[in-house]
Amino acid sequence: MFLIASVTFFLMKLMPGTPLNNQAKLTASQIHTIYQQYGLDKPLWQQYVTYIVNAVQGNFGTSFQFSNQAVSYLIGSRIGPSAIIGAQGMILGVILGICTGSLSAIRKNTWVDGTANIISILGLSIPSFVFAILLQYYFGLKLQLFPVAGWGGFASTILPTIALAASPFATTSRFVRTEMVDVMGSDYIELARAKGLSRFGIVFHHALRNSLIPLVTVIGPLAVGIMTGSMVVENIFSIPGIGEQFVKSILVNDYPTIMGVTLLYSGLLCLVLLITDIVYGIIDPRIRLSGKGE
Amino acid sequence: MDEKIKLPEDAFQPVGKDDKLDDEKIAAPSRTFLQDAWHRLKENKAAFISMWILIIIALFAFTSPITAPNPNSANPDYANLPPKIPGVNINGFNGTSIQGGQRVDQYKANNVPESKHFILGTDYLGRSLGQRILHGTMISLLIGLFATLIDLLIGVGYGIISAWKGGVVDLVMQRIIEIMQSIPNIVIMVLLLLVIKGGILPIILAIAINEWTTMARLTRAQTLQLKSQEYVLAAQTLGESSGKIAMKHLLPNLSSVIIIQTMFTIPAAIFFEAFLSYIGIGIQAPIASLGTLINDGQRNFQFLPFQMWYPAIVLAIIMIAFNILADGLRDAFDPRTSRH
Amino acid sequence: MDAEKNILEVQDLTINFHTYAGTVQAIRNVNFHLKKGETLAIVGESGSGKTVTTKTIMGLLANNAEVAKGTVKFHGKDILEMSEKELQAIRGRDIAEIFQDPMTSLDPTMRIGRQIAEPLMVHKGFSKSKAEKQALEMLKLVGITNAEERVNDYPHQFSGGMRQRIVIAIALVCYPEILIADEPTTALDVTIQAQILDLMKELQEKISTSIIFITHDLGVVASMADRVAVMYAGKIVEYGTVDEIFYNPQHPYTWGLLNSMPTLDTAKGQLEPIPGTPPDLLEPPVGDAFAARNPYAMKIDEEQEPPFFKVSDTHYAATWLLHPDAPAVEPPAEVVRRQKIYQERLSAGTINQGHIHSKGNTAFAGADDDDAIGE
Amino acid sequence: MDESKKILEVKHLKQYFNVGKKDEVHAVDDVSFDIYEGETFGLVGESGSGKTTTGRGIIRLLDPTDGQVMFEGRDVASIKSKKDLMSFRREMQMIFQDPYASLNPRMKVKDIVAEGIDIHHLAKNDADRTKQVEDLLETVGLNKDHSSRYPNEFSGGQRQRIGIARALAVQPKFIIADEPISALDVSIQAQVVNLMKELQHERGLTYLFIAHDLSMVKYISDRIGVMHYGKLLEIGPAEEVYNHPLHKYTASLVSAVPEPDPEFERNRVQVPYDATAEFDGKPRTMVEIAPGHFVRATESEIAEYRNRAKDEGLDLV
Amino acid sequence: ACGSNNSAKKNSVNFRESAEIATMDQSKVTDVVGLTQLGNTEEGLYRIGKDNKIENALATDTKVSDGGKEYTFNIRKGAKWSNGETVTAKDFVFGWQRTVNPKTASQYAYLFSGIKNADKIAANKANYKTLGVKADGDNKLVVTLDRPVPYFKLLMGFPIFFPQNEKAVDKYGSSYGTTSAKTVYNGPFKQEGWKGSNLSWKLVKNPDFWNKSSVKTDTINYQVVKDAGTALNMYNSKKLDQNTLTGDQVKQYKNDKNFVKYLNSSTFYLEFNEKKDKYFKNQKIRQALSLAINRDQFTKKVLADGSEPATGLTSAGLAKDPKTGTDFAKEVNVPEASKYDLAQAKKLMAEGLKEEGMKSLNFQLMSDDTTGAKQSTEYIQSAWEKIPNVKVSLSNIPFKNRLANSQNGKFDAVITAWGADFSDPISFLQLFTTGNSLNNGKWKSAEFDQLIKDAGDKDANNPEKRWNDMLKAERILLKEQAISPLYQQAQSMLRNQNIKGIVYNSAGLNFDYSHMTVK
Ligand SMILES: Nc1ncnc2c1ncn2[C@@H]1O[C@H](COP(=O)(O)OP(=O)(O)OP(=O)(O)O)[C@@H](O)[C@H]1O
Ligand SMILES: Nc1ncnc2c1ncn2[C@@H]1O[C@H](COP(=O)(O)OP(=O)(O)OP(=O)(O)O)[C@@H](O)[C@H]1O
Ligand SMILES: [Mg+2]
Ligand SMILES: [Mg+2]
Repeated sequence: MFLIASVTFFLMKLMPGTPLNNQAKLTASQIHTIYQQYGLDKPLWQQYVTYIVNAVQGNFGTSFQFSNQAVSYLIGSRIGPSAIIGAQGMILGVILGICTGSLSAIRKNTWVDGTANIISILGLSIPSFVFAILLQYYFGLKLQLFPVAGWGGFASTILPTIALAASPFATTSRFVRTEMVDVMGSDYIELARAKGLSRFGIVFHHALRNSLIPLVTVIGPLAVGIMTGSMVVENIFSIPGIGEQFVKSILVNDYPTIMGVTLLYSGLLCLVLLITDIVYGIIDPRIRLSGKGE
Repeated sequence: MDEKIKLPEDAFQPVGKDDKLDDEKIAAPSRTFLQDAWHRLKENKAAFISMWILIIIALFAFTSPITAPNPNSANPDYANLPPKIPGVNINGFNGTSIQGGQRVDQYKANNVPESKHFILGTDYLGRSLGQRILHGTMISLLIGLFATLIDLLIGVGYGIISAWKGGVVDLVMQRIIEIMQSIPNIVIMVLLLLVIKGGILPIILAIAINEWTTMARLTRAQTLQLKSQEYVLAAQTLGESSGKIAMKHLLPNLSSVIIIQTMFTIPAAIFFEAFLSYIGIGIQAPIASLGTLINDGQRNFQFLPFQMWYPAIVLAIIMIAFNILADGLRDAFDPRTSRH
Repeated sequence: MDAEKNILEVQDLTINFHTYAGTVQAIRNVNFHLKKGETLAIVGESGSGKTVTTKTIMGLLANNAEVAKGTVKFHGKDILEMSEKELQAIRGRDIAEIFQDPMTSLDPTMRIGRQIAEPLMVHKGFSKSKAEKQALEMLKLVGITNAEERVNDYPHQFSGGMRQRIVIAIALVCYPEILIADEPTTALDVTIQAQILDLMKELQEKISTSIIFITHDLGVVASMADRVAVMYAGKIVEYGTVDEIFYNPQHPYTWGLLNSMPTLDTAKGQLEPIPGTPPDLLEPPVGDAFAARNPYAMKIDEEQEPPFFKVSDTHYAATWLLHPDAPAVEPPAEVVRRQKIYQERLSAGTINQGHIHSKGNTAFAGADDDDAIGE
Repeated sequence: MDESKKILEVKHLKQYFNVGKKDEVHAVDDVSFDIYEGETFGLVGESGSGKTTTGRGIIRLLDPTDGQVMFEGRDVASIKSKKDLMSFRREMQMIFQDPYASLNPRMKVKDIVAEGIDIHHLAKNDADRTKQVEDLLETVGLNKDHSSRYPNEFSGGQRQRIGIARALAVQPKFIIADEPISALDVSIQAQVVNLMKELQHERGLTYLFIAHDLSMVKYISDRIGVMHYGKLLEIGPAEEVYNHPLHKYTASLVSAVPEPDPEFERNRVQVPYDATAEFDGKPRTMVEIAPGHFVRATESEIAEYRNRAKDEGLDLV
Repeated sequence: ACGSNNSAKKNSVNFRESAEIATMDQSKVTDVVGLTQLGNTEEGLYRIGKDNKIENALATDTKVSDGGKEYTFNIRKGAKWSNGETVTAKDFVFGWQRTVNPKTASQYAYLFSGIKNADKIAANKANYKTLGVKADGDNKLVVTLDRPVPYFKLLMGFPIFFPQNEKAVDKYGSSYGTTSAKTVYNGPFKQEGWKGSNLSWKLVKNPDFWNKSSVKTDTINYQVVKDAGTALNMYNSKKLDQNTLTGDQVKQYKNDKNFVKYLNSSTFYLEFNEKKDKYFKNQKIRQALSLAINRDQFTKKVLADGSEPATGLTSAGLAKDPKTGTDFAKEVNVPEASKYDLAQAKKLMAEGLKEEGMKSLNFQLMSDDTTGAKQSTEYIQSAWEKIPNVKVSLSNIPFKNRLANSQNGKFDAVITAWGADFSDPISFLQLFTTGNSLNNGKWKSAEFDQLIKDAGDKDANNPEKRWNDMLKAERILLKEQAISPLYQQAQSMLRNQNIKGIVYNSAGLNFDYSHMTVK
């Protein structure tokens, strides 16, 4: 995290741009006072130290774009909607992905498999903004099934959730399929068949569990996918979320916010990876017990 | 229970040992691993068709400087014309579109000469969308190819070194990768592109930086496996140097992993470029890429849907084809699937 | 044949696999039977079709397999004609299997108690607790120490030998009539192997199950089998009681096998390998498949497949050498040594077997073998 | 045997993995033995007992944690210069266990066999190289038609012979064969074993033959070492170790070997072995009980072993 | 909140913004959204009515004396803040002092320049309390200027000059104006539901507003929609009553009955970097480049968002001749500065290149990375490359980077824009005086400098003379092609026809909803 903070800090400093919106019309001393306000007049290393020290205390400075608005407050007020559609998208995508993935593995080389495959490849092949726009246009405007955009109420989360779910769905489905095909060919499935278990019993008691455990490892990449997707989806559906904020900050060079969000994303990702590790240890007995045994 | 069949007189003559025990002969024609894989790929119809689709698309794209020489020649008088294919009178291909609730022949409305037509319509500057898509496909493919190439150079080298050296070197190199991966790459890319804004090269670099860790990890995992393979040990006991081992033993055996990963990386890079275009930090105008074309198109999707649909369809086809081909290659290279 | 009832009869079994490369004729006209309580060992080199045979009995053939011909009758009912439901009811209850690799044949994510209990829950409708209680008993039976504590452990917490015991427990928990053991000890160390073999023998007595024991280790065969079938290139080439096969082998392939192994008292000197490699089952050779590697091959071996010639009531071998017109050959020294033992034992009466046919009146094999010639 | 020269001396070889971590493994722990020129030394032991690790330590595929390996009187670890290392690499070679993993699937047989020739520049020109390769193939019973084929077209036994040809290409004196036959079918094993014996005869090779198949080891070896849990427990002439084992572990091992003889099997009794004594932490060294027959023992155990040797009818030292 | 119950109340409307509110603090505000919000929720001395008409708001009458250097305003009695306090003259003094206080770091403090001591305070040479503004009792405000400021009254309609409630500002400290709840209002509307960075909020009629009877709208719901396509979809599904359009959208809707267009007082023009690239000092080259651009085609076909070709620097409709009432932009009348004549362009370029001893011209055109800017650069590139031997590359970068590069002279040619803060041509013209930090091209003309200077002091109180000075100055600028005017930006929107009475001003506060009616 510290490294990330440092890297982003110096990257930011490489870029031109200031908190000033109409720099053009100001005198040098006015600019100077404004710089002072943001602590931009001090030498770089001092700014850096201050930043890191503050960041550790959860203070990421003040936004350039929103005057007097603490970046941490901004993030805090934006995180809710992102979390909601992110979580919904993730859950929807993963669950659907698991279903189609295992279905196509069980029905390997049949039309079910083929269809599921094509759908999941499509999920990987259509840029999320195209997908979101199509959803909005057809389901929001033409069919009037859901709100076109905006935030408020469950109905308004449906289209963004679907749009976000596409990528985790595709990834999960393909991952689960591969895993499941692998597992279905393994010796212990053969043994389960030899025990006289039904197809259903084999899939539920043996195959599913074993192919889902490794799924934990792709949660990190999925989370990244959700973050990336949210930038696009929130923008298109006008959702007051972090991703939307991030894109805006990029376009107006609001460095404190960019840095804050970057750190947030990195932190979240680290957290996800950490949790992944822990969860993996919990659900995979091989790791759980060997860890304890030592 | 007598013999039912008369056996010939000499049936029980022993056969000479020498002429019959020449058993070490191999009848089957000699086939290399790659030939085998190629054979299996051919059996996989979807992958094979995908491959041809890609080849055809690439052919079209890379000949576009000749076949479509003017992707950037603007003629604002012909802006936003819908597709028109002469002789075809189907809405959507006859140069008409709905404007203000009525179907209008845009070619007439804009005084376009009778002889002039744009098969895929025009964009906001009156540039031929068809030419721009060809050109954009070329740029997108180039971005994909070069990003992947850089990615290959860094990733494969890094992976091999990390796995081969092992120990502390490996540990440090792995930590670096882990750190790289715990930063959301998209953020890094965006930051990078903000700093080195502009042309194709920064985008290629940014994408390569984004992707190389995957390649490095795959290569490392595979190299670790190969490293303990007995033929590598054999080379070591024969006194082969590390460099030669890498070239002679590791690389050829890594090739399938690398090829497969490449097939995934190229579309990923193309895809990423599209995403960057959407965020607004994509490639510089007037150069077109599929991403910028789609992005330009999506703005007017409500009334000029063709401007998004066509490049989006091309992109989707490329993506799908690459993915299916990659899947096919994975199966083809995997000896486990050599039998059904 | 025998008065004892055959619980399993395999007749004319022919199985092909369809692959990219062509059709693999993995099993060609295989016949054998299994009696209650006995152990039938099938030996043969890698790829000779041992596993495919057992898979057929379990109804677990790969989906590119085609049963071209034949029946597998379990208590008179053809397994090959059964529906998947019927098969499921038999598998694990009446016919159970132990696999080769104990390291991979247990579900890594399920407690072993549950894995052992599963067949009981499926076939006997036991409740989970009841089934697991019985599973614990089984675990004790196969010699896992501290069974009470260990039933809730996961497979990776056990060593290879222990795992194989667990696999055996799973196979035996429903007291199956037939136990198929496909190279159950190949992956184990000799000391562990010896333990497992002893365990199996012990359990067989307790549960009185019939065993089909697959291996390519003649030593293990000698230790386990009542009867032995020798397979080569998808065919059974010789079968008989264990003593008949080890002390009075007739088929040159069996000779070769016995000859190529050092025994405790093999003097230093040359081992006699079987030259060459097994034939490609994509295009099995005409005539005797072993002919190309057979130093005793005759012209006819390259033209016609040998039928089964009866050696005794229990002993048949498919080699033209047993044809009355065939010239007498001198088997390898090791085999001669064994045959000598055979003669001694025979006269001492320590070997029991059916009536011996002297070479002169060897007839073509009995009724079930009448397809043997002229194909 | 005493008169012949020691070609290899292994002294207190130790090979630990993951040192300092919680999963530290003492794969080889204080192993000492000598190998004489022209003999075959068999190393047996159960899976994981450290046989492979010992072999790889000797040939410098691993850097030993401790101990010495002397090859022809030189400490292998002290070889520094490239030239010396190259000549060492020529003199000691290895044959591997897995006939499928030991040949690079992307190389033609001729290039595999010629690998050593290329590295050590043993061929004057291409024609010479081709000739050498063809000779080698012939030596191992393959023909020159095979040289332009890829390994996947060969059977296990053929592949193993290609591996042997590769090792022979640099004309080594000493070959470590790490379970060269255990992956092969019984009927094929003898092909390889015979070939190895022949080669030893013709070329005066010395073998370190690693295996877990006791009967084959006994058959091929002059002397046998028995390993267990990383330690060498017993060394002695093959016959003697096999027929008159002194260490309880050896006895147990021998008693477990199945024989292709039903009568024998019916009467076989397996001797159980309790390994706890190995972990009592008492210092043990190799003690010569009968001539050339060593057992790893504490001072107090020596007497016991002597008694047993006497019971078995061995001469005591 | 927004859009969900648009039909419940008849007189509520749903509006779109394309960006968030950055702040509601008058001293800090810089963004258009914030300014519009403040303009409709706060009340100052004047409201600027239609056509820049100055209407009294909190000022009931105004006296100007001392040659235009002293203004005395009588403040309306009974106006209230939303926290219950009365609005007094002191609130103006407090607010103004707060804005010029360097500690506040207001980015609009420069607008105070001209008020006594404002420049000194900005330069940290005087205490902010010395600003020339005084409250004479609760209802009289006296402002002293350093020099006459002809457009001073216009400035008073700008939210920066509105009063501020000291109590509220003290209470919330630095978080004043960061949410709806932390802001006090004295204007036609009160804001609700803005939490600092969220995308929807609303304005509701202020019951305490002194002139509340004139306010006819109960609620204005706001929704930030950044994506233009989404916004259009929302408008079409009746979730919005008004929506600003992009160029491409304008093409589709320009005949729609709901289509409305406003010309902004901002001009887009090209600057040539005469300092970095010597060849741009050559007037012929500059002219050639200007002549090659077909502004008509450019605005109608490329931008097509309703923007008009610019004929000069000062935007049309900004200011009228005090005598004749003619628009400044029209009166300037230098047609050759914005003419399209490719043949002439080629000729001039050839001559220019010859004079410079160059074979070809190869430079980069820089602009923003917005859609419009990209389309502009692409168009201009293709137009210029029609001149032989001219090769142009493009650089589209974010606004702030572009600004920084412009000011640091890191460009060849740049498309830039200027929007007037108040309705006076000087707002544009002063940019191009020598040494002005915004004179990025470093064009120099002593005569021009002198004219601008005269307009500021000598002729400040003589509107006609001043007017002529400015006219002359702009003519010089255009004749020398110091810049090449491109277009005047328009804002086109779709607006529900039943909404009437919105007051639009091209400079300063754009939209005033206080008189808006909804049918
Ligand atoms: N699913 C399959 N598809 C194609 N061929 C198969 C399949 N399963 C088995 N075979 C082929 O059938 C033949 C018999 O195989 P099988 O596994 O029965 O041999 P095995 O005697 O068990 O050998 P091993 O001792 O190695 O286990 C082999 O040639 C094998 O390649
Ligand atoms: N690189 C390594 N890192 C950690 N542990 C190792 C490594 N190599 C070997 N070991 C461990 O060292 C021990 C001895 O291994 P080794 O391979 O030498 O046994 P082996 O006697 O050759 O067994 P096998 O008969 O299975 O080949 C084993 O417990 C093994 O797990
Ligand atoms: Mg098998
Ligand atoms: Mg080993």
